[in-house]
Amino acid sequence: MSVNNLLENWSQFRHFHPVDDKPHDPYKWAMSIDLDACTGCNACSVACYAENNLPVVGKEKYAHGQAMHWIRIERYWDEDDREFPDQGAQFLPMMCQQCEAAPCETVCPVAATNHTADGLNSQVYNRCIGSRYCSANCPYKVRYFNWYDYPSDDNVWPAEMNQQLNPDVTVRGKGVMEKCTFCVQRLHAAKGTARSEGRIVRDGEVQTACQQACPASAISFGNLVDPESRVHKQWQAQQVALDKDVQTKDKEEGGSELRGYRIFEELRPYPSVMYLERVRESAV
Amino acid sequence: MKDIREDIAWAKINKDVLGSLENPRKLYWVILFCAFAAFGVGIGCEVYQYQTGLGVANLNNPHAWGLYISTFIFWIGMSHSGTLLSAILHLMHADWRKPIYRFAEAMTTFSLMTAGLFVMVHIGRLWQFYYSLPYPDERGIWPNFQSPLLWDAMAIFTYLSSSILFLYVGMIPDLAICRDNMHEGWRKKLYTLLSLGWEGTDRQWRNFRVTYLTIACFLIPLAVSVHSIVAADFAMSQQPGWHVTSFPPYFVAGALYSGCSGIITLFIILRYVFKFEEYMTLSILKKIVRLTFAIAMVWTYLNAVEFASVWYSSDQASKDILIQKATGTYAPFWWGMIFCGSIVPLTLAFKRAQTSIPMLFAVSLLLNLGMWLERWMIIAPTFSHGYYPWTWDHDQWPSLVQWGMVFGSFGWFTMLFMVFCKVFPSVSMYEVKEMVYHRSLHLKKSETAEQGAP
Amino acid sequence: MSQRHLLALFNNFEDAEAAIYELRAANIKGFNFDDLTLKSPIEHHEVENILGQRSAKVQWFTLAGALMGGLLGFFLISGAQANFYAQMKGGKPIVPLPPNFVLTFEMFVLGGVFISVLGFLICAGLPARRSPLYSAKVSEDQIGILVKADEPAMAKIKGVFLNHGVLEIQEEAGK
Amino acid sequence: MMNSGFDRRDFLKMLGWGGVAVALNGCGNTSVDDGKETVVSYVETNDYMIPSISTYFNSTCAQCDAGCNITGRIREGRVLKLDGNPDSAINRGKTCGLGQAGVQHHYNPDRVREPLLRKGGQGEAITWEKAYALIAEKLNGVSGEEIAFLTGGVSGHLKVLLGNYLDSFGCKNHFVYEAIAPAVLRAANKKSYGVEMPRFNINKAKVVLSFGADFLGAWVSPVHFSQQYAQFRKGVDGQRGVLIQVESKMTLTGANADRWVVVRPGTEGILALGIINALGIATGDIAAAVKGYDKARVSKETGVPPGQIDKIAALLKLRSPSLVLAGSAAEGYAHGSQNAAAINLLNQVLGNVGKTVEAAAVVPFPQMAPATGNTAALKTLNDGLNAGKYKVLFSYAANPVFTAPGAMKFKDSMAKAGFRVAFAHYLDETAMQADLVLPLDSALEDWGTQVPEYMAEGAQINIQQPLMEKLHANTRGMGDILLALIKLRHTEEYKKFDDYYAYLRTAVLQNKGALGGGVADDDTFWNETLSKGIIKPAGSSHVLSGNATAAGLSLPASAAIDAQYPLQLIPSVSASLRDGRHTNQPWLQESPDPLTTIVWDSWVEIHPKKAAELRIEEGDIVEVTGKNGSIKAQAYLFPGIHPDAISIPLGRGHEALGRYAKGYGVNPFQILDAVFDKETGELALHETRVKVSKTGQRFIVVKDEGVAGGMQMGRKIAVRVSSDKVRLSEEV
Repeated sequence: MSVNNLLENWSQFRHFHPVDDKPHDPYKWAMSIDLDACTGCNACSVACYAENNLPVVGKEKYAHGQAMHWIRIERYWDEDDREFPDQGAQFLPMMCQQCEAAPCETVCPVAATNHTADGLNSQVYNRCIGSRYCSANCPYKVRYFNWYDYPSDDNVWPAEMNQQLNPDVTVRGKGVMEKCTFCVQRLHAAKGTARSEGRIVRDGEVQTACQQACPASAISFGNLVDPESRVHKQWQAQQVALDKDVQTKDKEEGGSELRGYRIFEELRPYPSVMYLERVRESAV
Repeated sequence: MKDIREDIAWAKINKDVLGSLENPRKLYWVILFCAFAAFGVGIGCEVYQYQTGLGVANLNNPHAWGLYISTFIFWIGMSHSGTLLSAILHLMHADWRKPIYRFAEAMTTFSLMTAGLFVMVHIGRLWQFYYSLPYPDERGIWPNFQSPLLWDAMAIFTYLSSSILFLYVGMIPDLAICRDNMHEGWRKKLYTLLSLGWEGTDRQWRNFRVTYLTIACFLIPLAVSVHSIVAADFAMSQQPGWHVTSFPPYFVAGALYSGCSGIITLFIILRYVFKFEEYMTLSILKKIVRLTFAIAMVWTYLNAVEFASVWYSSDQASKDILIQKATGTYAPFWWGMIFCGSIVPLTLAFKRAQTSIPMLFAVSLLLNLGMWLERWMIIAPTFSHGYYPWTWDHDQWPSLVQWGMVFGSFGWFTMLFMVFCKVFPSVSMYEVKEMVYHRSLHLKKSETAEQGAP
Repeated sequence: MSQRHLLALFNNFEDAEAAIYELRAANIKGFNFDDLTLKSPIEHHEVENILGQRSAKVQWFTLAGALMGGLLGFFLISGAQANFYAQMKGGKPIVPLPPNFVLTFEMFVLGGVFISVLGFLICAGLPARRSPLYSAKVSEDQIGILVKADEPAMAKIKGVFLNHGVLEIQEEAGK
Repeated sequence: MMNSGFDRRDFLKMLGWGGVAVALNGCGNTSVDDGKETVVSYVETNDYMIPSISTYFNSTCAQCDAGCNITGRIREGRVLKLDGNPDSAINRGKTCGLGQAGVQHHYNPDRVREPLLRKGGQGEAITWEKAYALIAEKLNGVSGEEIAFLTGGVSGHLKVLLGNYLDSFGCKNHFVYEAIAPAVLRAANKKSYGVEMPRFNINKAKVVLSFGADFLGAWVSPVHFSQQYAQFRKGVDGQRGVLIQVESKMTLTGANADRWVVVRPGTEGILALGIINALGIATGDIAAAVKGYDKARVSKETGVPPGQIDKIAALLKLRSPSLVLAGSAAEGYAHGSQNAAAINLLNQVLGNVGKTVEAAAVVPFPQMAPATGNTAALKTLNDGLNAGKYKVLFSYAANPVFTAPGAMKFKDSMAKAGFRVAFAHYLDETAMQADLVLPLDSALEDWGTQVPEYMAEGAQINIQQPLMEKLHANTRGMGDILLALIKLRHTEEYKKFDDYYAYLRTAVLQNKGALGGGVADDDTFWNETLSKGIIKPAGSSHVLSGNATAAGLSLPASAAIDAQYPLQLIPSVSASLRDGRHTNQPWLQESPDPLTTIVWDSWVEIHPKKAAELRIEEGDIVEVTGKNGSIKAQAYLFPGIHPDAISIPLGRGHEALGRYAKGYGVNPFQILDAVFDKETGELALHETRVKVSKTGQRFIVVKDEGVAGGMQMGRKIAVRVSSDKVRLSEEV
């Protein structure tokens, strides 16, 4: 932290992500979720519990809003006063949007949540002191706090049940903030393999747990800067760009044929999850 | 009505104030005992929460902060009037500050200490709190200087240490008086140590004056910065209801407001408990009351500005929160805040109210209740009614653990304050002497003028 | 030639000032006017007119402290941000200026206040040993004039004091 | 080996390969559980176990009967996660939440660990030898007629072995009971198409008209259908499929429909006939049969506006092929078979048979075909028990004390059997009534084969193999227990099978040719089979009969409202809890119900209009009273339900089973009336009428949705677009 270093590399330290240039190389993990395919079955959520050692908090704590589901399925109704929801409901899987300009990162007093070189919003459990400022600042409310010491709670992982815990993922103690990581343990493993073979991770080589489970394959996940990846193609086809707060779709008068959008784009967190609008038949 | 009688003998001032260190009224001990008991409750709650986890406070995912941060802001606000007013009035040569500034500054110090406690009890891993301190360590990791929480910590540290220095420097001559008049014992040793050998020489006085003035100059912008930084905790975020440009001045006004009403409350208590009727006169009280009234109106104005700017903006989310505050679950508290903060102070416009001790006591408590509610109404509705409707939650009621700690904090503050007033002179003796001296000179002058002009 | 101390206590500032004025004018041999110290229970600004320009230098400490604090603050913070473990924040540069200025300001104030107090202690000579002659009355309601002078000048000085209604004169025991 | 008194044909029969030419071969052993109980350091581990490196083994999900193929992730000898096997035609690498929770079944802390013998009110741990001896003793002198064996759906070699065991004392009383099986549908399909379970090609249909078939939730093979659904939504040639769901209580599938049509409970068949009428393309006796079902009448009876019927008919006419599905909601009435038949008729009229309804492949070994469960079997068993016919009752993979309708009083009937044996994973309600409880291995510790009832593509036999060592020393696989029991009767024939594994291996290997093994040697073939986890034999397939007839079709007019019990109770089946056997898996308890987002508790769904009429608000504890008792649960105002119906989910309300299940919610099975379908004798699940009254208590409903209750408040969170505004074919 010498002053020399500071002054010599001043321009580097004053560099803005992701607006100044192509944000990440060779990886920028991103997702796209087709709401027309999503059936709201909750398989992704259970798979996430299985993969990421999420505690089951029990009825009482759930009642207090202390659930720990990193990915939750939201069910929305139409907001007109029809007697019956005759166009069905709308489901939306909501998890950490891994924002490029995450509102949570800047406010953490101890820098426990940072932006990684892969474009993830990382949460460093060891570093977290539990001020919950990140959660206060998250527009999506997808950060989950360990209100209790779940590992030592009697019925969370009693004997035998604890053998299911994924050794690749930490079990978080009390007072620590946690959230969806895009299954970073899987990404690391895949990157390691790819590096040892002198290449980058191929599309489809790594899946998140939710994506893997999703019976309707509504979730695609991959490397946004890899032109071969499905996610890249989807974002491209939908003309959604990472560092924009208004997309082509919204600019066009009278609507467009594109379905891609990101939630709360106007707040400029630049989320890495693109949703594809749900389609409803116009003929009935 | 005079601020102070001009003919009080200097020796009597010494005697009266030193007397407060030894024989207060019995009420003192009652207050101290109650404060200690309340503090005990707070300690119990904290131990339980530390052992079990923050869940026992009944906080949850959207509603992450609760009463801890509300009360934190309340105490920070409480701290504002003491030092800030003392500094401003000092610069303006308003000598009526002299009998009351000492306890006001003590109030600042102790409410800052109380506020600090809330930062501690609020964090999830208290045992790791040192991660937020900026020191070079073997981990090679620094805290995040971008975080308003860190600014907060830094500002509070600066403010607390500066306030303590201001209080201490201003107290040195009085400590020398105590040293000179105390019988042998721990008190004498303490005063001897703290008075640093002060003798009141011209050299000491000269440097004292410059130093005191300098610190006062620093403290004014500092105090403003402290509460605007606390406001930045909210205004720097994107959350609806917090992302408000007028928050910093609004917070500062709110802080001065609650601080002033806190001064009124403590003024009344001290005056009675330590028999300071001679020094803490109703005339001075009236001045503070008028000041409080003015600040109340500033606060009301800023409040109205905030509502108006939200209402006429196109920010639907913020508007929703405002509607929610006025009509939703929190409506009784929100209207309670409006009532206590904007309606109750109107009574202070009446002359009779300005000198009625029981009335002022009740009003000052109501004002502070209003200001506490204000802080809660800043925190809670935004959490329960933020951007994301799916997570809206209005049924989050703070648990007894939270209330216990809020209660305990009042005990802690009162305990520290009462102990301070018993150990250190809570009325500045040398400055009251100055006040009496200058006023008697002035009186003399005008008398001579009258006589000289036939 | 040995010097001795002498403390005279007065009832009010007028008397004390008059005594000082006369001492200054008298120009007594063996007594340097700078060796005169006024002790008072309150700060008495007007006395400086008589004592002459004895200046206070605390403000220079203040200036140095504030500047040092500010600079130290800025470079500590920016340097820490730019250290080996840079903590990248999405949408923000690694060394963001606005938040750093906030902390710089706090450090500016902190440095200013702390060094001022340090300056005060140095300039006022505190903490100090008790001077040879001290009366608790000075901290109550009397004005003291402490002089240091050669033995022969003592009588003259005493005379001046007595002229101006001194209440009490304390002398250092002879050596 | 053939000289010990039984001939080759018997042997083949014993192994379940009867009817197919087979060759026999030797044995090998690759069992995880190879009998060595030495401490092995990780410095020198087994081949398949490298510290910190995961290995993957294929097996079959046993959480429901769909037969999804799974891959277990194993590290340091522990199974950590289950995922779909990508080579499976059924689930293609996907899993549902229920399947994910399979590990929690395995690691469940409430599993039974020792054989338990009832002693007063308590269970006393005994040894297996003693348990077997006790069974032998109790069976001694009991005729085959006096033994009843109750199971859930069984297939594969376990079914064969069970059959052989029952044969050994001439017992014909194998009752296959599933509380929520699509048994009426099977019968109706058999009549309409000639097969019980044809293949439904949702992905090939342009319009799917589903009468209460929750194919995305809990119906038949949901993971498979979900994938088909996703393809269907993308469209065959860019034309996105349209889903219309007709039901009285919105299911998950209904929530995903383009048009959700609410009908008066039980009138699905009438609507189907009304649509046929509106289509106007039927001829012959069908035309005659639907003649009376004009729009006005149908609309009056079903409550569906005439315009809606026209629109549906127009769409079906316009877009072909389509697919019409009859689901459990249409079946659950006394005239359920008629409903299903009328709905199937629509498929015939639209010419979907052979296009979107196809014959499924059939495993060429009928002995292994699944014995599918139904509720009629339970009635027979219950009647028999009440008549005192059975001295010994075995129960496996069924929990009738919990799932039998309250009117049946099965618990009391069960007490009439002299000796009751339960093979159980948990001490569920039925096991609590048993005299002897035998602890079973979990599905992740056990060997087995399974034949799914619903064949996705070609025929397949699923392999179930242990993914890790047994967790508890004293549990046994069901196959091993049956083998041990059968050895007590036919020692000679079975003595060469040390365990069920040996039996299974022998059985598979001797039929290598038919199973696609070709000329590979035994070990190679066996290892390959295990590593794939799926055997794909060359299957035959039935031919669908296309006889479209409306003969015998008669639908009752919708019942008049009963003044005393004005509401129809619709017990709903959730995708994760089903009939309640998995309720002790905490992930499932905490996985919110997709529609109400409620967790850990039961609720009563009431339409807001009805609720306003009854002055009920969300969270009110209401008492639901029927002819056979009452239950109390929290009310949840739910717009997706017919105002004359209420719905309570099945699966919760356990009095036993385990820490995560006991005491959470209520069990609507308890208040079901014993009304049966007239044709099949199946329990009519939806035929219970109830009244609802407030108790005055109110709780805060434990659910995931906030107070905004599914409103987006104009925040543009879950966005919807009309299908004419998008070009799906141009998307990636």
